[in-house]
Amino acid sequence: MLTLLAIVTGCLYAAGTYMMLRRSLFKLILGLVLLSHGANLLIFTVGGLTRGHAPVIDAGEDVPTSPWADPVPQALILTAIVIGFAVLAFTLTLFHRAYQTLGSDDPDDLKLSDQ
Amino acid sequence: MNDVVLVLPLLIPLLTVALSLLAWRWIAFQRAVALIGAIALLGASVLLFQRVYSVGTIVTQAGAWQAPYGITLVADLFSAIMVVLAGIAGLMVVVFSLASVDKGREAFGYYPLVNALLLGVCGAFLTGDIFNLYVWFEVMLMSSFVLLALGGERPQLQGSIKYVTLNLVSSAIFLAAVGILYGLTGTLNMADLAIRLGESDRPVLVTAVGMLFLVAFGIKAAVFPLFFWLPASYHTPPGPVSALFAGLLTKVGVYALIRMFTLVFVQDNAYTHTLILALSGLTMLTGVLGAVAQQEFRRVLSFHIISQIGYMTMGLGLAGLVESTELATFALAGSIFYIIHHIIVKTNLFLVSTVAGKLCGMVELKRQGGLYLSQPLLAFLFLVPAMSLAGMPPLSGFFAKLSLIKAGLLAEQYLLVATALFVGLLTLFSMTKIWSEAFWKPLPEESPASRNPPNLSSKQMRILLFPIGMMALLTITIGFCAEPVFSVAMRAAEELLQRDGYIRAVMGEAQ
Amino acid sequence: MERFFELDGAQVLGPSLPLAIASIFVLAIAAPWVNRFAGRSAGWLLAILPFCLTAYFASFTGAVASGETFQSELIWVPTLGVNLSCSLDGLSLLFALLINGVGGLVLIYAGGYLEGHPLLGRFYSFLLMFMASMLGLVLSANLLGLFVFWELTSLSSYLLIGFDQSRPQARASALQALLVTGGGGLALMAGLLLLGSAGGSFEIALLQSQAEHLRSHALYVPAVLLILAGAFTKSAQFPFHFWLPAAMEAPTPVSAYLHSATMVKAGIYLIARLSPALGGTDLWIGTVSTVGVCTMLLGAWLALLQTDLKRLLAYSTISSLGTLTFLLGLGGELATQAAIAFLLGHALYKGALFLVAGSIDHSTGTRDVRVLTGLGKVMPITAIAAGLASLSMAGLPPLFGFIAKELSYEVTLHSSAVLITTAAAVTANAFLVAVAIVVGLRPFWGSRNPDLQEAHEVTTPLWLGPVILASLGLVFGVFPQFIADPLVGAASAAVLGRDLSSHLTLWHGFTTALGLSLITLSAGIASFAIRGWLVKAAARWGGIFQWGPTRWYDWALTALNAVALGMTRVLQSGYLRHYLMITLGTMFALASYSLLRHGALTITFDWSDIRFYEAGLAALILFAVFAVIMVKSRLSAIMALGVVGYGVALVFIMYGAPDLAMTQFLVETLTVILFVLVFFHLPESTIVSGSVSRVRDMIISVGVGGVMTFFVLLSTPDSQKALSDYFVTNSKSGGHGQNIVNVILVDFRGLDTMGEITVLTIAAVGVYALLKLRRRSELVETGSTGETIGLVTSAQLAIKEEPTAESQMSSMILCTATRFLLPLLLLFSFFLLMRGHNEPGGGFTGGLVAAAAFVLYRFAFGVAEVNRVLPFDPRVLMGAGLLVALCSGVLALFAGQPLMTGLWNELHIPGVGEVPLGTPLIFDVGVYMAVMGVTLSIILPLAEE
Amino acid sequence: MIQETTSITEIAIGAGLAMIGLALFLTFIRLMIGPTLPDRVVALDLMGVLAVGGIAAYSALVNEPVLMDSGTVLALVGFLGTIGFARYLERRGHNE
Amino acid sequence: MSEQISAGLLLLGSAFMLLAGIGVLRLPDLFMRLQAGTKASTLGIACILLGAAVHFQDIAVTVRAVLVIGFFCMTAPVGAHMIARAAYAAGVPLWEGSITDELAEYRKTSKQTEQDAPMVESESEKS
Amino acid sequence: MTMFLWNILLAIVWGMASGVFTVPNLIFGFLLGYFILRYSQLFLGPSTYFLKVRQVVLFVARYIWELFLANFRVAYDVLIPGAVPKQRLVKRGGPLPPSPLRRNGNLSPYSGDVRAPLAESDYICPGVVAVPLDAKTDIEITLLACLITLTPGSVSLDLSEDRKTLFVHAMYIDNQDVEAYRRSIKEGLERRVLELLR
Ligand code: NA
Ligand code: NA
Repeated sequence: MLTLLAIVTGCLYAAGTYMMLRRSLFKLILGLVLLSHGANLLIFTVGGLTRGHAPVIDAGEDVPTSPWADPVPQALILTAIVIGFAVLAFTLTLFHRAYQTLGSDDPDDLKLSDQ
Repeated sequence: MNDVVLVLPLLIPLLTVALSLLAWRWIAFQRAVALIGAIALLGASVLLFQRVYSVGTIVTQAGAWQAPYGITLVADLFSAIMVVLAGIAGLMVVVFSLASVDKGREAFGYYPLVNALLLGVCGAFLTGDIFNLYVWFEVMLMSSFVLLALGGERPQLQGSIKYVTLNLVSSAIFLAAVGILYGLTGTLNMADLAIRLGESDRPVLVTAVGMLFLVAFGIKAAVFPLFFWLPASYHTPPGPVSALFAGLLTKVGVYALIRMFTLVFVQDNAYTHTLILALSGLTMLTGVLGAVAQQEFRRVLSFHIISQIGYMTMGLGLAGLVESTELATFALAGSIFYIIHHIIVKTNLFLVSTVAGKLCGMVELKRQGGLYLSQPLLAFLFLVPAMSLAGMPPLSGFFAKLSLIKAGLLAEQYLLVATALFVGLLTLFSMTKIWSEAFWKPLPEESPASRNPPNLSSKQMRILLFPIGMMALLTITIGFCAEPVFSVAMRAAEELLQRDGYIRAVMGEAQ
Repeated sequence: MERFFELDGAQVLGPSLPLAIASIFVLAIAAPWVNRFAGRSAGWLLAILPFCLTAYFASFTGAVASGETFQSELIWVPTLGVNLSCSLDGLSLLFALLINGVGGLVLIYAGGYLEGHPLLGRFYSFLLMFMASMLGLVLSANLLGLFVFWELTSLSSYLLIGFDQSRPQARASALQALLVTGGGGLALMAGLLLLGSAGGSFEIALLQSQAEHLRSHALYVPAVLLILAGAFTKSAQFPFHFWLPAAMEAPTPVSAYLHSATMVKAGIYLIARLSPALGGTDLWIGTVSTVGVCTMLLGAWLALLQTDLKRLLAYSTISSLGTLTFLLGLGGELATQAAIAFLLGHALYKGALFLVAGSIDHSTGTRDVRVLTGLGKVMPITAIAAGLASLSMAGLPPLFGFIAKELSYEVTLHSSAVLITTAAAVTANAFLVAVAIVVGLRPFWGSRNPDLQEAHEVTTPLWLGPVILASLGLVFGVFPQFIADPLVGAASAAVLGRDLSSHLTLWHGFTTALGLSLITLSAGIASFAIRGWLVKAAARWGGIFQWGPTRWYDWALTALNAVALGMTRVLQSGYLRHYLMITLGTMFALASYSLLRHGALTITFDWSDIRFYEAGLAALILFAVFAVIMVKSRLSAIMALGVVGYGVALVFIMYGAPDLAMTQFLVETLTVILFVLVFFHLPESTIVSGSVSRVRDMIISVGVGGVMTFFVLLSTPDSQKALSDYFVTNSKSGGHGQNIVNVILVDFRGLDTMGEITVLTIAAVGVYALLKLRRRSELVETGSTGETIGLVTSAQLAIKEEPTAESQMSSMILCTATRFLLPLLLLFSFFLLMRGHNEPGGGFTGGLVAAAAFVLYRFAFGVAEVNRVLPFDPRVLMGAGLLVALCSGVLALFAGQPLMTGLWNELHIPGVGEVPLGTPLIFDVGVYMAVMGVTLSIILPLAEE
Repeated sequence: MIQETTSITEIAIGAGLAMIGLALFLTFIRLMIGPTLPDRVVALDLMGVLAVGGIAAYSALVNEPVLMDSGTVLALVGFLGTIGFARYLERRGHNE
Repeated sequence: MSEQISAGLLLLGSAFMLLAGIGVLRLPDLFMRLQAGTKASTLGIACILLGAAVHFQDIAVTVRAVLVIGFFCMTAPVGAHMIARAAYAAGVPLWEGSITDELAEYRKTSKQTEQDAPMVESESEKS
Repeated sequence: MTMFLWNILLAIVWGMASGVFTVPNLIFGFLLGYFILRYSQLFLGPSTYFLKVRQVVLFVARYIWELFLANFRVAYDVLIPGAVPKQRLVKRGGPLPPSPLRRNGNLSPYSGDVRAPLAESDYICPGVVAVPLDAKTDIEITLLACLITLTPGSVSLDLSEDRKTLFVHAMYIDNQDVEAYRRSIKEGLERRVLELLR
């Protein structure tokens, strides 16, 4: 299963990269989202995979039933997901405003600030 | 061990953020809170520095969970220095903002954002946990995104898009690298990572992960060829925002590079640090050439940031390559000294550029002028940081450059030294370009300021010049007191290179 | 690193020498105020200090002449080897006297010359700053200390050359001087550092004591070349000489002081200072003397061709500097003495002549030698001074210039290449005789040019300096013994590093040198006579000089700008895609090279343990990813993206991460809603990139993805899970919670969460501000107000909302259902919050669900209604949430525990039993509030758009 | 705890998961081919519901009831998404 | 016994789910796809959740399953209604085999009456 | 309503008394309580609760039965090859063929009329039908609309502005008899809903 998820992760990164290189701010954001999915899945996968068992302790016990899934990557990804959401919300709004103000969705039209 | 002084630099800005948000519509309150908070932050950072200076590295285990299990906050001398610098830059920028930021921005969270930025920066300096570092980076980045875009003017939006996109790429790489490190070692504590990576049976992979960190932090630090976001954006937001960015943000990247490549990734120095050295040279050169090509006050300064990042990483690269511990310490101390110098000088130059822009009504150097005659104090206050940046003795920049070049020569990296010297000359060139255009040259007829002179009240002017003057004074002071400052840098470098002290302080008896 | 080196037998002076330097710096700072309060007498007042210092230094002559050296120890930055320690020996003393003596006169002169100039105060300031720096330079006992002052002289020179800043030419010349000397300065720095590392110290005395070691050191050659490069630029040696004539843009007192008497001699000083340590080798002698000869000839020839008084003097100064370099390069007792004597003589006559030139300019308004005639009658005092000085320059007895010239001929006659050096010296000196006639005699001869009606004698400050300097030339010429031992001898001794006694006499008898002097004089007069022809001839051949170093400088600047612009255009192209490509490409290249540089890696693909539904899910995600890339319609892409997100969440569920999946579901849905809200307005993008760029992008993408796949496959965890083992065993006992992920979030790694809600809060502020804070011109579509940079809030302009269309469109069925759902969902969100510590849920999910409830309400009833229903401003709620979270973390501090330590208490609830209550739970409430506030802050304004 | 012996429940759930998976793919095809925006919305909505079912079945398969809660949340926000799209449709029209 | 019941319910539910999927893919117009998608899936989810509840035999799980079923019964029709309404309003065409469109008639007349007279006359009142 | 709460209380009491909080036990307790309460009508006085309970139970049972039936009907149509007209399936993703019933433009000559079905299918015979409402309150209308939608083959499309007519999209207008269909809803579902709620 690791192999499969590794490939899915790679595909997410590849697709994210590809989308970011298109000439559209919209696709750029899609690419960013894919990239962040890729990162999340990567952490999840390299943290080790355990089928089915949540790291939740059953009532009346002190440790979860073995084998439990590693809770650390889960906590990290959870943080990353929420941060990713915040970033995405801002980025979307920014691009939206940029489109309204600059009248273009083409990142190639954004050269003014560099020259 | 439980040191309140260690957490104050986090609590103070966080509290100001929360209070400012609570008083969302009460701007006078936000201004007051921001000012008090900035003063308190500086005070706390000085206390922290004093403490670390006297008792050595201090550590607090957040939540009382013993390292490596909880999140460790740790201040060694390097961190403490950085926090003090953040405090200084923060206070100066807040004071400057009081007289220069428009009502609209103030009404939409300018002050809490500045404080959030400081929070992120301080957090990044103080954390001893790699994922927590990611979180503070995000705090810092998010605040910088918003500060950059706040106001939504055309160039701002254009610059923001590039800034945001490239920094998000950096974050994605950072996050992935953290995940891989966790997979490799099962830990997130940086000291623990240092131990475990040393024992790793997969050194190739460790180095490759190190490369991911190099790229992620290299983007934040604006190292060649990852710096594009910086010149695209830094000149677009209001002056104090640029100043804060210019002073602090890239330096957090440099800080992280230094931390990671002195503490964690030290297994394959011959490879990694040679790479860092090569990138340093290229960074210096491309940055300064970029500056030469610019015709706008803040754009020139922006490219110079890049160029000077090259100097900062140069010391790191040298420190990893030389045999002698003494020389390595010296080189790294050069980097640290350079950072100290740079943060103060660069922040100040951006503040000066803002005042110049306000007085001339334009940002292009061609359409500025006459400030030498009309604003002699400002002219002097420009000259101090500008000459310091160019490495003119006896200002801070001279000693910064001297130490690095000396280290480079001792390490026999002649090509790099030649580059550094050449870049120094070009820095002088572009500083004098600004001086000549904005200050010496008479105000051109077509400049808007010659038609309707700016109406800066003298009170406003005093508030604007106060931080500039303070920082110029600091630049001079660092020059004259280079010995104590440099010896602190030496001690910090020593601590960085002798990892055991840090590791022992963090891990306690658990090790 | 290095310790201050104390020379054996040196007299330790205490801090008096540095204090002397510092006093001038202080005066420099005070000068503008002095000028403001003292008015016309400011120059006189300010000159008091230099004169006092002249006297002070003069008091050392006896002791110094007897071979003593005085030292002041002042440690500055020992770690870097930079010290301000000073030492006073013969060479330093000579320079110190010149600097202070000439400096005082120039200050007085400047008071008259720039009388009434609005920036006179600054001028004094810069001049004094230079004076202090120059004094520091010559007194420094430490090479890096010397360098500090060296650079300061460059800076003050820059400010003074550009003093008349309104003229573009002045600014350009100032820059040129700074770049050339600054560039040299950097070379010098490198050279000094190399020298220091070779010698193990930067203390000059210590270096001198190990000259042998240094000369055989591997770093000797680069060190010498770099140091000489610095010296040559500063002292305007060929091919760096061009900045000096251009520097004549400076006010004349500056030219007199910096660009003839003192600063340009800093390079000479350095060569002299270091020759005991570095001199005597073939490299040294060859380089220094060759460059000196070239400069001497070139300067003299070019001087002859000038028509501007100051440029004439500037080129003649270059020639003299060449002579000095040449003499010092040769080395040896005689040459050194000749050099020192020449240096002194030159400082006196050239300083005087420059000041005279300034007086003439001041008096007549012109410096063109072709029109300046017959001023002797109206400016008698100036004429006398000029006459004396120019005769000294021409090398006529009984002036000091004669003695110096005789000495230099003695040197050439004794040198190894007698013929060449003598011929060169005679030629150069002959031209300089002609120049001396042109500048010092011609303007005062003959009948007055009718155009110069306004000419008048100058005021006291303006003639005092020239007269004193010129007279000194006469006095020293007649009584050379006054200065032979105390100054020239002592200085030469310092340069040679050994004692010697000097015998300067005016009359040596009929020697070969005297013959050469006669030849020189007659040749000089002859060349003055045919000067017109010479100039014409030179004009014919003038093309050569177009290819001179000035051109090189211009080319270098142009090339620099072109390269800089070109490189920047290529790198900083403005194309975000290029930036991304380079950035990601760099990551790919570095990572893959690092992975593969030790040979191929073994990667195991394990397909055995895959369940069918896992494969199906993976396939679904991949299809969706493919769809995101391929579909044309934006909405389809957004939906496919949503499927990817849901698919990832299902992966989380499959491997036991319900919290994660929950959050992912919530976030993904909100993301899709955000996308829909935002792209409501946007048209389809029609740009399709070409196939080449698509293939290129694909290669990069596959590279990036491939590297990441390898990383995942390679970094499968060993069984070392210290962290999670600890969390699992301590979650219930230490964290009082059964949902370990949540305990990690609010307790073990609560600080992460604190940072995270801050990120959320900031993002919400950002979204709100981006949407609500608009430029005035954007809102006032007509743009009638014209150009306004000011920003206004939408509240100020009160955009009219249109609630009518909204409420009409809403479905009654939805509204009714929502009335029931809102309380239900809020209840559910509380449920999630409350149980989060023990079962999936928590502050995040709870907050998100609560926000979702209000979003639903907004969809049903519209913005106005939701604002009415919401009991709080979302921004304030975020702030409150942050504050609650913060306070829950800080409470521990008051209990003497580290930040965010959980404080727990068992709460007795009758009938239920013991309920653990702790600060992490309060923290989670803060998270709940913040997340809810944030989500509402983001979505509600976006939905308003 | 996944039992070693295959029980009737496991077989049923396996078959059920297969059916749900198939349904997901069919729905995904509809999501992609449209042709109108509401078609896609319907498909996406259905995919959410299918996922809830899949989660419930899977949690029964691995005997982990806590997994079902994420299904609950999905059910909830899936509805929100659908309503969001519907509102968007009303304003924008079906032409995307 | 309960094992068989839960297996049966899960199978039945999944079958309905599949049915929904096929329906959404095969049916000729949006409104019909919507029907298949909403209803079969609601029934399917109810069966699956009940099956899971029976499987776990846990009060908390059962209560939640029942609540979620209730929630679905409440939201699914509202959602379907909203999509259908919006789609219709947006002009999504009916299948060409449709035999009547009384809403279109109503809209037309109400638009006319809006202009002419305040009287609203609907198709249903005529009949 | 009070009776309902009593009933629940009794179920909980039963659960506590027996100490087993499993679903079957609680249901058993509820039923037990129901019959006890029903018996206690004798001394507590009559209550509408029991009528309502019967109505609800019958309503739900019948509704679920209809739901199943209708779902199977849809299933047949969807699953049996040929039941769904083929020409539509060919045109995936492409532009829609011109339809006389498309509402844009003035192409509605058939509105209000019944036209012959185009399809070969005997089952699918869709159309939009207006149902006049007796239901008045928000809840009544909403519940009715939801139940209509939940029944396969029909979706509540829209409500007229005067809230007197509900427009329903129906998949099976049997024998192409629109009136019969209208009646079946009015006298079937609406009547039962109103009975339940009033
Ligand atoms: Na992310
Ligand atoms: Na977290």
